[in-house]
Amino acid sequence: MKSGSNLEKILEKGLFAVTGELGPPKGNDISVVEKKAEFLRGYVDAVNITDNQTAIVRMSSIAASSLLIQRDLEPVMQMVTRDRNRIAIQSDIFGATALGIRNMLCLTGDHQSFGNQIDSKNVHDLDSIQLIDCVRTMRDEGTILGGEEEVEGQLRIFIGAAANPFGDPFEFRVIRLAKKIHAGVDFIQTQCIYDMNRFKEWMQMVRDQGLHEKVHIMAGVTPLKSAGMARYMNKNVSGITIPGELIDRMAKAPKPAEEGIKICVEQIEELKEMEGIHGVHIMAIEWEHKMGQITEEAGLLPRPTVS
Amino acid sequence: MRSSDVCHIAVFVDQCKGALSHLLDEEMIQYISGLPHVVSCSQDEDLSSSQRFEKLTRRLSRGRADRVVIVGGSPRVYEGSFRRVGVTASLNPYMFLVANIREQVAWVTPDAEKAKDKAKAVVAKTVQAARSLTPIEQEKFEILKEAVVIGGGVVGIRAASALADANIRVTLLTRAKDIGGKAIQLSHFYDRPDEVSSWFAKQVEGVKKHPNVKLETSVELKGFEGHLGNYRFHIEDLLGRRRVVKGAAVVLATGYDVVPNTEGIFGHKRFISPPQMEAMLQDVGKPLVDEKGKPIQTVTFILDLVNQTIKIDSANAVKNAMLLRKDHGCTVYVVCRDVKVSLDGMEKQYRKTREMGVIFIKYDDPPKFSLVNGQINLEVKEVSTQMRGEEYNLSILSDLVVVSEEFVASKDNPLLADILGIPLPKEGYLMEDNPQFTQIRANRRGVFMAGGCRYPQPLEETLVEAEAAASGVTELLSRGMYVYDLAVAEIDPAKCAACLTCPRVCPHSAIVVEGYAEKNIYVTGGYEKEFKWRAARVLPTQCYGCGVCVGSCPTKAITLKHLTDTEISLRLGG
Amino acid sequence: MTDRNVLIIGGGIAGITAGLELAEMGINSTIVEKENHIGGQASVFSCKASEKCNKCFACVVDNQIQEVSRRSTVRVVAGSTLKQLSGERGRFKVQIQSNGNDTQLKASALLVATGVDFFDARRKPEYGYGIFQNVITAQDLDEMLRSEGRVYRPSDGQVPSKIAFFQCVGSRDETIGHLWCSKVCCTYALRFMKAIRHQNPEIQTSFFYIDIQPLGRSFESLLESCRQDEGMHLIRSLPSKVYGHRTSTDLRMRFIDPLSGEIVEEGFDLVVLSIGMTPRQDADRIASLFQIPKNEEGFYRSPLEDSGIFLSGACKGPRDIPSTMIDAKAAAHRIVKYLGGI
Amino acid sequence: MESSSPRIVAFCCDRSGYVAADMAGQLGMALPVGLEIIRVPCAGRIDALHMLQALENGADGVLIVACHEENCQSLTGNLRAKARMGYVHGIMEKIGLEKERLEICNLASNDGAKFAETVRKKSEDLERLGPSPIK
Amino acid sequence: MIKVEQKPVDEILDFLEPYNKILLVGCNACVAVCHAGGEKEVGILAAALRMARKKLGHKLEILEDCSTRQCEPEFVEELREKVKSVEAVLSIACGVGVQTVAGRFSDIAVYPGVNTQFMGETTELGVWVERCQACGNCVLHLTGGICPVARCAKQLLNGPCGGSQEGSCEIDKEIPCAWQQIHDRLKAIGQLDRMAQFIPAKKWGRESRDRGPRTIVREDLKP
Repeated sequence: MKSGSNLEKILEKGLFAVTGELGPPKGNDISVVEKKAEFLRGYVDAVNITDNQTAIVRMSSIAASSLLIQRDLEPVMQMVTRDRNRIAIQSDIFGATALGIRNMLCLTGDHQSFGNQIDSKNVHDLDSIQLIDCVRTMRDEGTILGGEEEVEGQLRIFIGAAANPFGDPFEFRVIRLAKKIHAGVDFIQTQCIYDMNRFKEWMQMVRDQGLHEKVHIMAGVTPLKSAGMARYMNKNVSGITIPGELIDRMAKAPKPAEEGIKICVEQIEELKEMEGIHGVHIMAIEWEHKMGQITEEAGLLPRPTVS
Repeated sequence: MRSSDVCHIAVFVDQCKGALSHLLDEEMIQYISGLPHVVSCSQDEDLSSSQRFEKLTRRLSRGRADRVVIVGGSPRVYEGSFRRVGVTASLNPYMFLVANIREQVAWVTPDAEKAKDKAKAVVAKTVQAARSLTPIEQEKFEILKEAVVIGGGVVGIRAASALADANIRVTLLTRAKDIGGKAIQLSHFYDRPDEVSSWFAKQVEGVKKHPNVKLETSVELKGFEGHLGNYRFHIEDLLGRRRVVKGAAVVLATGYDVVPNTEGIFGHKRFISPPQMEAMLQDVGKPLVDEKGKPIQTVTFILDLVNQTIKIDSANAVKNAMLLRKDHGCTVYVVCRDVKVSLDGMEKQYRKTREMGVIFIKYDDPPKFSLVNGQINLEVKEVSTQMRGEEYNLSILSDLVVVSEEFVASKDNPLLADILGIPLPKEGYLMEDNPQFTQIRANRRGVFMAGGCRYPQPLEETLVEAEAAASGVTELLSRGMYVYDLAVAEIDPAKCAACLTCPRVCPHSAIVVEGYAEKNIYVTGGYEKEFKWRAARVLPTQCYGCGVCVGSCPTKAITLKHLTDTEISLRLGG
Repeated sequence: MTDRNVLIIGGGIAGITAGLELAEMGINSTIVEKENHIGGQASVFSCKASEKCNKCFACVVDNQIQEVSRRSTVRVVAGSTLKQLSGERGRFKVQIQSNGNDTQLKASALLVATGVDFFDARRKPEYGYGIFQNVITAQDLDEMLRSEGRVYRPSDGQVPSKIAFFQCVGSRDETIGHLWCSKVCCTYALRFMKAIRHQNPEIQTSFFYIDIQPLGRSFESLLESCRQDEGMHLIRSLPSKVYGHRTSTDLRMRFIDPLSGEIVEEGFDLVVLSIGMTPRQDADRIASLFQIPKNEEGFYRSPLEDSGIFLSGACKGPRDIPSTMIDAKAAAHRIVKYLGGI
Repeated sequence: MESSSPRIVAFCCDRSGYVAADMAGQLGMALPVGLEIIRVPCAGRIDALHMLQALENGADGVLIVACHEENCQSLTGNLRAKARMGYVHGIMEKIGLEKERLEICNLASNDGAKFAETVRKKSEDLERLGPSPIK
Repeated sequence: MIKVEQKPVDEILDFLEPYNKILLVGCNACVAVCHAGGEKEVGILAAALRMARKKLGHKLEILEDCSTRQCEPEFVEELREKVKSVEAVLSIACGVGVQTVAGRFSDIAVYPGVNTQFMGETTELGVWVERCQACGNCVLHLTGGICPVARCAKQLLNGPCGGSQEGSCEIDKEIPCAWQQIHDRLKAIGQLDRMAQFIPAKKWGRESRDRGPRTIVREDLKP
């Protein structure tokens, strides 16, 4: 066991894993975390804690993660390279693991120009792949970056990263996944999937290279709330493309919200059957209270307990 | 401003046949004579007559004046004469300015008092500005008595023979194996009985035989350098061997491209192109039959699907419709948006064709085509007003439909324009349609163009253009010597930062950046030359003296000799 | 070779251009003009630019006229008429009469550039030219724009609200036996519409035509921009008659609406007749003087080149300014060839 | 020089504006007294610097009279003048000078009437605007 | 080379407020080439400033000059006489020039008239684009001659982030994705395999500006 985290155990046992997502408050109001946490309890194996997502200032993912641990929920701490140089990154990882955080997701992070601190200076001392390499070295070689200093203690962490099959250039997307695997990633959560055809195409390439056997790939999904949201995401959220027919389907539907969930459930059904997919990552942004319904209808419940 | 240290201004006052008498009274003369640097102030009734003008200037040669200010009418009146007599009067022809108090004061200022004050102001400013004047020298060089024509089509051939007939040696460059071009495809003229082929054969013969013409077939133009009067064309043959051809000037006659319309149904064998039609009509005796040997009875010409604003298709359709009717008794329809009759004698042709039973149908919405057992069915809504507006939906079955090829700018124009340094507007034809260049001249001195490379036109109009272009070349060469004033832009290499702004903005491709300090100022483009230091340089022969480069230069390295920044500031009262 | 002197008959744009061209080639020329100033028909044209130049070339004419005045090798004999031609080819003697007294000019070649007349709109009384003040010809409009810089109703000097342009007035017209197209009028009128609408977008314009005749490289974009403009109505139909009261500004006309086929009536407060070009009324006299052949329409056909007599410009048939200039340059070149080249 | 009407410096292209000005004169059209014409071979000769100099030397308004677009002997000389004017407008804004004081107009050589009309209008506008604060 | 942009005139006016006589000095090198600091711009800015101050009724006298290269002490030294006669210096050379002047004349205030932007290429007349950030450790050999440090908004070294869409960067459709360009370029020159290579964390601190002002010493050239 690299980390002994619940998520790792489930994936290693070959069970179909489910993760959710929780965005920390734009302040220090713990109740927000608690509330969202309760919506997720029992429906997921671990919860991603976003790190100042879309460059909007929020409670740090380390703090929020440890709050979750206090409430017996397992966090996946996200970390972006945008805001920290390699000193901060490594010290935060020491701290996080000391607080019992066992999963982390290594990201580059959205550009600050999307957020509410557009005049900030981004760091990008490392990029996400270098970050993976860095964490792996700390965990497996027991040294920090540069390789001189010994790490005091034992780092136990399950290393994740994102993959976006919908970015360009398309043929590079699999190469990039390979680079991440080579750098030492344990599990992958993909960008949320709407264009199922392109995703299948991508998975085919992944399987052709046998990458699906080297890493646990969890497919990302996000239920649409309305045609408007669909259009907005299609236009404004980087790296997301939503096929016209989906948008139409949302537009035509009498109850868009219900339709959105229906679509999401169908997607999960399809993904469960796909070779090389070991789980789903459900990002019900500001819709945490629907997690029960979604996982229920998708036949993902009850969540197994592993030891 | 050294020129102002020694500055003796002679003022000529032109009463303009009395037009200015109310302004130019004694008091005004006094005022003028009193202005700084004014050494003499002579009057005359009418300086627009060059004789009187010369008389006046001749007196100058005795005086100590080194520059002249004329107080009178528009400078355009005097410049001509002064440029001529200036020299004889041992005065540099550019050491003179005009205070235009006729057009700019007398005739436009009703209030007499104000008029006077203004006149004084204008004269004072001009006299002050005169201090900045500097002599401008003349230069001349020999113009080669040979020219180059690029393009072996009918236009190039006509241009070449026109030049040759005027005793100019011509090199005719074509990338084709032989000269001829599109015109070979034509069978008849629309307005003349004689056949094109025989006429054209004569033309080709003529140019091939002509002692003054040198043919260069199967060659590509690879490079272009030099200047008006002595251009060098780097050409390359099929084996990649490079040669240099010289010419004082060049006529571009590279033509246009045609794109056959074979989209969808137009690909069907019963749709043919105008050239194919021409071919069928080449030999008059031969009966018209389709591939199965069945006689062709109904022929339809469909026009204006493309080339809506080009007259060629229309003319050819009318011409061929007539032949089909006359020689083959076919039923002929001409379906078009507008009947284009704006060619000499075309209206008559058009009416004749109609009287012979050719049916013209006009549409606003393009017709629909379909295959009906082997024939082409065309459905169209007739708009011509004789129809009294009842909406007729005609449908016509034809054995043959002649569908026009689209005329487009040659795909090689971008390269050509790049090599020659002439602009290429978006529609892709050479040069912009700018009245200042009267259609046949390029922005670059000594470069002319004619025919399809400019715009596709009917043969006869194109041929006239060829001759006009030839005339442009002949003009230049007839001088033998090219004499010109250095009233141009001049770049101070010491100040030049070689930022490449001026060669980029120069509208006349008259600026090059190269190894400077090269004595022979007529060699351009940094070809085969030892490198000294890089600075931009103006080729005086190419320069129009427009001053665009001066206005763009970030280091103030460029001076416009005939309108310096100093003069402008003085005029601005700085 | 200063003895090479060309006599140019007609000081219009064709004659001027040829004269200047010859001057450039070191050949002296004398322009004989019957009016008191050179420039001819085109000298009264106005600039028809809108947001950009519409390539009417009127400005070029003005520049050419200016240029002549600067040249010593282009002599102008204005206000004079041709009397007779004598001498043999290569050594022509031409009798001309200027303000009463006769003079004789020698010439080694002759260039006939007598141009055209504009059709007299009174010959189409149904359009009411000369009857209604607000029915004018395109040339009237040109002079209006040139001298006043704006368009107005002759009747009251007010800005018109609706202008109608009638095409083919005196062209393509069997009833008066004018079986030719004057080539330029369509473009000419469309340019007017562009210029007027640019200066005064409230003015509505209608363009009544048989076929739209293209002219030159920029025509495509011109026509396109006209079709885009809601204030320009291109109507494939010619009104039969103009009704109205001499005094009232309102002119009514009937025409067939090509879309509906209905006969409709519409009112305008300014009608511009695009009058065509016709052979000069003295065309025959000149022709017989120089033995110049004519074509069916009555325009000149080029004599054999070795006759020493050359033609240029619209006397050969209607032409616009640029093609006239091109033609003149070409003619100049033929003359040079005839005179033994350079 | 002291004059009641606003001082207008008009840079006139020798191929259009200047000829048009002559023509206005020949047509005997009244022009504002404050008009000063500077003849330039092409509008493209006029530098941002000259525009500012004119204003600095107390012109109430500056007018660039260029050829119509697509009718410039220097192909884009008129457009360059226009672009430079835009650049100067930016500066004028920063130093609190009304943009209206610097304008370009496109004329043909035979636009005498239009030339007169244009400068008259310009003069009226400037009177409304009042004298230049830089004087 | 170095590309700069004129500071807003009003900002310049602000810091020149206390002075009645200044020296405005340009540079005939990079800044002239990008039309922001050459002799022409000196004249334009001077005129603008004079007018603005005249308008405020608080005249400003301006001496104008333009160095051959303002980053060379010898050339800057040529300004000494003029500097003596003014209260402040306004330099429209790049940041380097401003500092050279300031360093040379310790007892007078020197102000920048331009914002120094970047090292870039003239893609067309009047358009300049950043190409190099002088990171001190060139990776162009790995990236097909296109620099991800200067041209990627996140300075990524291991390929495009998920935001790369149809060749554009996630932050702006107008900005091309540097990594898409690198990808296409490597493909074109048959080195696409480089995209799979892992580029380890860059030594910013040891080789880039983070070490403070970098110095290059060529012993063989020293006096």
